[in-house]
Amino acid sequence: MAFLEIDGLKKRFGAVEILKGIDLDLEKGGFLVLVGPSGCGKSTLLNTIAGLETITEGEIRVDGRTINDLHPSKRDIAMVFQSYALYPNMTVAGNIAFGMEMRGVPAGERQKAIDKVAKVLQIGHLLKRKPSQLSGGQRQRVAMGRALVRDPKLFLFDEPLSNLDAKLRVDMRIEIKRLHATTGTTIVYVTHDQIEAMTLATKIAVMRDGEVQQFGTPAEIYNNPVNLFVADFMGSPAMNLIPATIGSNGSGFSVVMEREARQPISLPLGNAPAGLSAFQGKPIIFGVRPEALTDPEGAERNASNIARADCHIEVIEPAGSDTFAVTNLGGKAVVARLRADAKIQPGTVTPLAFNLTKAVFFDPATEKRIV
Amino acid sequence: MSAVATPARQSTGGISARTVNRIVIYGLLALFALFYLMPLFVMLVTSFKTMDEIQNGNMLALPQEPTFAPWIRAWSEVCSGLTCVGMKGYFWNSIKMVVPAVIISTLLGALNGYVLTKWRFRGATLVFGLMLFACFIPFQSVLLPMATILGSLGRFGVKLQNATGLTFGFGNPTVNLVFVHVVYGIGFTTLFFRNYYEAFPNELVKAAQIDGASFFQIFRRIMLPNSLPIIVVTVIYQFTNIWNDFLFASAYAGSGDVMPMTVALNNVVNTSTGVVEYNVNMAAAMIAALPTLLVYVLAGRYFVRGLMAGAVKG
Amino acid sequence: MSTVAETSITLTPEHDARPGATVRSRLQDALPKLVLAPSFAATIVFVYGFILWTIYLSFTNSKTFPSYAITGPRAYQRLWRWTFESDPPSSWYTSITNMGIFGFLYISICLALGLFLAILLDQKIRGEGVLRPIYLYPMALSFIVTGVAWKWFLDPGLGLEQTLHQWGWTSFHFDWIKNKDFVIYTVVIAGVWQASGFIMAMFLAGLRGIDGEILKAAQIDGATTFQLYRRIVIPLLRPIFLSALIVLAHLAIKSYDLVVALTSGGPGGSAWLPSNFMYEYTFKRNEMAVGSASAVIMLMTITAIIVPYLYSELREKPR
Amino acid sequence: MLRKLLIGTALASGVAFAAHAEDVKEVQMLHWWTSGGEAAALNVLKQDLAKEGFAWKDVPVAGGGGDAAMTALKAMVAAGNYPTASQMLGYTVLDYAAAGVMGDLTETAIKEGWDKSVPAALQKFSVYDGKWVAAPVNVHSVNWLWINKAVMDKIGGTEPKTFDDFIALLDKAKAAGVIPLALGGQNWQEATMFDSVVLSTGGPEFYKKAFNDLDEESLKSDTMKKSFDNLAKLVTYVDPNFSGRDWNLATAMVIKGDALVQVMGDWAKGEFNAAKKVPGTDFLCYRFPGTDGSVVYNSDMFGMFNVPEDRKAAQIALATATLSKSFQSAFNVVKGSVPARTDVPDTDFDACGKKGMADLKAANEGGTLFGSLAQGYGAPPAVANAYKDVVSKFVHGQIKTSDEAVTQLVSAIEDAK
Repeated sequence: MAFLEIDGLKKRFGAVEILKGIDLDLEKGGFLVLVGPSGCGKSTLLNTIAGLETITEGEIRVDGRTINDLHPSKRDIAMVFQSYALYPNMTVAGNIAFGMEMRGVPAGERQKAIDKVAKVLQIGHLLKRKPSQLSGGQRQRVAMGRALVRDPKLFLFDEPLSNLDAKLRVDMRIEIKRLHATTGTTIVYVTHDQIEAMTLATKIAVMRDGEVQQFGTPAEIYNNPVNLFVADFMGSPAMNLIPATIGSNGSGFSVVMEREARQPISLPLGNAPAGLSAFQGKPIIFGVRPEALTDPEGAERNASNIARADCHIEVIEPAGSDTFAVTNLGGKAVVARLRADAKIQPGTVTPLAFNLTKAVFFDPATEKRIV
Repeated sequence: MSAVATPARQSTGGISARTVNRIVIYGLLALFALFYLMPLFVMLVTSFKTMDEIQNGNMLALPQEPTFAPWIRAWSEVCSGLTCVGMKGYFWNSIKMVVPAVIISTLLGALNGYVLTKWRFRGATLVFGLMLFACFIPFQSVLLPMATILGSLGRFGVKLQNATGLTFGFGNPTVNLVFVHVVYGIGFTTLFFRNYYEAFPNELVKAAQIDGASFFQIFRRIMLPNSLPIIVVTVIYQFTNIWNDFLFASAYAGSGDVMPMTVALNNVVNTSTGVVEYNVNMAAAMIAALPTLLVYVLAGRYFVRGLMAGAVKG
Repeated sequence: MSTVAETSITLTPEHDARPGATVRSRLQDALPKLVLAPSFAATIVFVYGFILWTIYLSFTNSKTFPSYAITGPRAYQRLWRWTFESDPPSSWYTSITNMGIFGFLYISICLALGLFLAILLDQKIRGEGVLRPIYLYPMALSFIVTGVAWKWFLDPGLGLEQTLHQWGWTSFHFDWIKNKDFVIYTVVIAGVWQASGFIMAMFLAGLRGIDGEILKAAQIDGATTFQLYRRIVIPLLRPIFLSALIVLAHLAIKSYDLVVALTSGGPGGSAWLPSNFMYEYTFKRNEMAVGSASAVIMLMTITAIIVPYLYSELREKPR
Repeated sequence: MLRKLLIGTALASGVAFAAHAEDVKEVQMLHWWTSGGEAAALNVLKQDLAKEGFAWKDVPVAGGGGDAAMTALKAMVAAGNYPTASQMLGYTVLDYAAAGVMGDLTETAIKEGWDKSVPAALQKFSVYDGKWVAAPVNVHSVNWLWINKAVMDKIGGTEPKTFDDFIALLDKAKAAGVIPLALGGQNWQEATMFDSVVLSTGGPEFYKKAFNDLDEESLKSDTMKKSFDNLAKLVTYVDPNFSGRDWNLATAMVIKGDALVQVMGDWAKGEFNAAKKVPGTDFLCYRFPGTDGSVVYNSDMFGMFNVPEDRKAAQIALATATLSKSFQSAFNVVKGSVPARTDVPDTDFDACGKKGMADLKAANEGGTLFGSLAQGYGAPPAVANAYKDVVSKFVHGQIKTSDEAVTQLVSAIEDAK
């Protein structure tokens, strides 16, 4: 039995269905990231777990106990908000202790708890300040401290890093990861940033329009997206999704991509998924991640199925650690990830290596993956 | 802060253009200050003049022989009806009515604003719209029906008194006035607080809920301590309106022992016959207006700040 | 982090769902509505109930006291007839035309002057702290307090005209308060005097709330000061215009004591506003039905102006 | 703080009620006599009652010649908190009596002989349906001229006997450079003056028919038109700043000698008294030219409300004291009016007061005592105010000709009936 179980959860505002039947579960000590574009219902889902919003149908269980109708304060959870939601009229210490105060914890014990948390988060020197006197990162720490001090069964994070600048965001991400590793608490984390999702999660739920599109480990989500949306949403730069058709070359299938003013590229598929046979001669979406589309020298040595094709390079983007090259296939800009020192000039024609082991195919009609 | 750069900053003309500009601005500001001060000035100088000087002199002239006699008369001798104890006797009557009315209406407004923004329910907007529109009712048209209801409450008070020995304030004119001002004040106070709380982060309320704070604990510990600017605006607004009310006060609390300041002042100033002691009248008017003036002058700075903090939005 | 885990504060054991918890939680759910209920009920009874009562009375033959036998719309028929009696003007005709003149001038001048003063005061003025209360204080005073001073000031024999004559400007004439065609403008002057400072404060607050970067951007774009205000600042103040409009509309409609204190109704009743009409007929002339009917018409007019505004304002921000 | 206040007030009222167990020895009195002379006059009554052991709970509401007080009274009655008595005028008493909220003083009235000593014209308002509901305090008369004697001597004027005499006198003053006529341009002052003009122009019969019986033929007659023309003539003698002026300021103009004459009710004498002016030497009081022998009156009354039994004794004491000869004399000497009963000795009154009392007695006996329409004694308030509207609009030029004025007067009165 999982630690957090969500069964058939639905949420309606009047006639509008915000959550359309969510089923998720998370093991004890797991780190679940809810990710998706804004308006997908991820924050609503988090709020229903917190008890800040009621649910219309379904059940939420924590540690085997149904918490559907419990008041937020009785669910044994803690939550960190996007804006941190620090009480402006209280000091840092007051903020951290407020929950305990509400529960009638004696002052002495509260002080002890505050000191402990302050030590862990290194905010001891801030305890007497008001939130308005803190920097963004400090506020973030205080918000986490307020959550930590409760030692809850479940931590909820609502886009906690989105108000920080880029560098601080990375630092805090690591901090959260470390926190998770050392305390072993169970965490549900909402973000629209797929890097956060990939780096932090033990489980990811990709959401869209109130539905879970895919639920699995980061690797599953990344490598085996179930549909076009997940494929497109996860990963940066995003997966190349190229309109193509399936041809056959006697021994097997090939994927054929149109090009402007050039011969179409045809790549032979060694280990095509079984479902592809139904699409012979029909259009499909060919998905290949930028890192599976490289210069031949940088290609993965032990990949079993690598195909080469000459491509016309339109733009080069040196990014330091890598160089991205943009070409045009099937009428779409396609990004290839090359080694940093790849010697390629824009406007030239260069052979690129397609790692077809990592390629995926989608049915344009259903947008589902062809397996 | 907007602080639109003064035109001079972009002009290339240098100091002279800038100086001219500043002179024009200060000149205009001073001119309008004169316009606003004029009635107060007339009242002030008149209150220090003798009657001779008033009848023979210029309205705007400074007093030739300043005298405090009118002020002393207004404070401790002037008559309202047959009672000649000066304005000082009515101060307490007004305070007794204004303070509870302001506190209750402000508190209710804050609670209503809190509910209407942080605990929204189906129809909350309609409820608010109805309460807001209520601000527009002309008070003259509620005078009589309200009197009828207050009368029944008073009779209920007599029954209570027979049963328990106490009226619990039913039928007491001061309590009645407090009630009336609260009823017709909550529209505005709710408007003020609702607009302010609309911009107040919801996440704070959510965090407090998770922290285990109850409905009222959130209000008392989180909302109220962060509402100072709007409390200032509301209190100033309510205080002046209630202090200055004449219609309800004269109709519901006209008798000498409970009469608020404005009714007494009206009796002093609005004499239908007899010699009019303008200097005493002006002094009495100044005395009656002193609390509200003081409130505006002392809290004026916070007033603008409070308006900034949300009262003026939508 | 384990250190925190070790302290594991013992919370009051409220986790279990005790019997009766559902009743309590239901009460919790209803609490916000319960808190709002008294205010809302009071509004319904003491405002809308009384409005219904007034509407009812307007269809009766009520004279000195309310009478509850419906006798038809005679009061409205009379008001309707009076609406078109312009020469000589009926009191009702005077009241509504005055409301038009007063309402328009009072609101537009207050808005213009308030904005103008706010812009001036926002130019990093030394002594702002002194000027602001000077502009603001009239709002603190009722016309029972300032009425006499105003009467004096406007009286040609005692006030401004006489003063200027004494100072040598003998050709100066300012006798509007004595003139049936101009007396309403003196009411406008005093009304503007009272409310414009308050409007100024609202605009000042609005100006202070504008993001300075927008203005910098506009200046870099080469906008002159005038353009800056006309094209950027004033449009940004739109919500304040609307709030100010509500405040002013409500003050204009309730302007009763202003007319009485200043003009006692003006020469031949030429300064009356609808609120004076209503008061006169209800309380003085003992024609309560007509007074009620005029109140109903006032309320209908307010409704026609305010409700669309409220509707748009309250709809704009759904959640 | 708040709680303390609430409990405090609750306790206070509780204590007050506790004292009410037996007869309440207190009168609650609503009035608008807030200025020096009037308040002093009323104080006499307060002291008279105090001697008998009755406390005086004062409810003064000034403003608008009783408007604000009447509004307060309406609210008090709507709430069911009747005052012991309220100052009231003419038809208002009857309105409240018709609404059934007035008390019954008939027993006292008979005992005290009011029905014989109070003029019949006044009883029309103090007696409703055979019951005494109000105690008249005084009789004011509005058809007076108040003249500054020094100015009169300077221009060599004599008492005007006819309207034309009056115009001639005003011309003399104008020639001498004084403001001939002091008028306050408020509708009730203008209408009060017009009452006298109509009486002078049309005579007593006409006045009664037009302004007391509201006879339409009379209202639209040529006589009424001529009255308006005469009013128009008078208005040419006022100074340009007259509009909106309070009546006592107009009186002050006469007192100071800036103006020759004011047409005003005898309450103006209170102003002369207060300025220590003596009738005959400093100022002159004449009847409005052409109205000698008639009295256009109004009267302040104390309407007596239907108070609870335990307050009736105090009410009777108040009414009795009000109509006692000593109070009637003392009060009216100060107020400028004349007693509401015709059997009060005139010894304490000045020359004008003596004349007023004699005139009242004669008019009462001769049937020439008429209610003032402007003062609410000719017709109910709706009509009276419609009348004031028309007169005021005529004076200030909204109504341009006397023809139009007559038409307007007829339709306005018809409308208001």
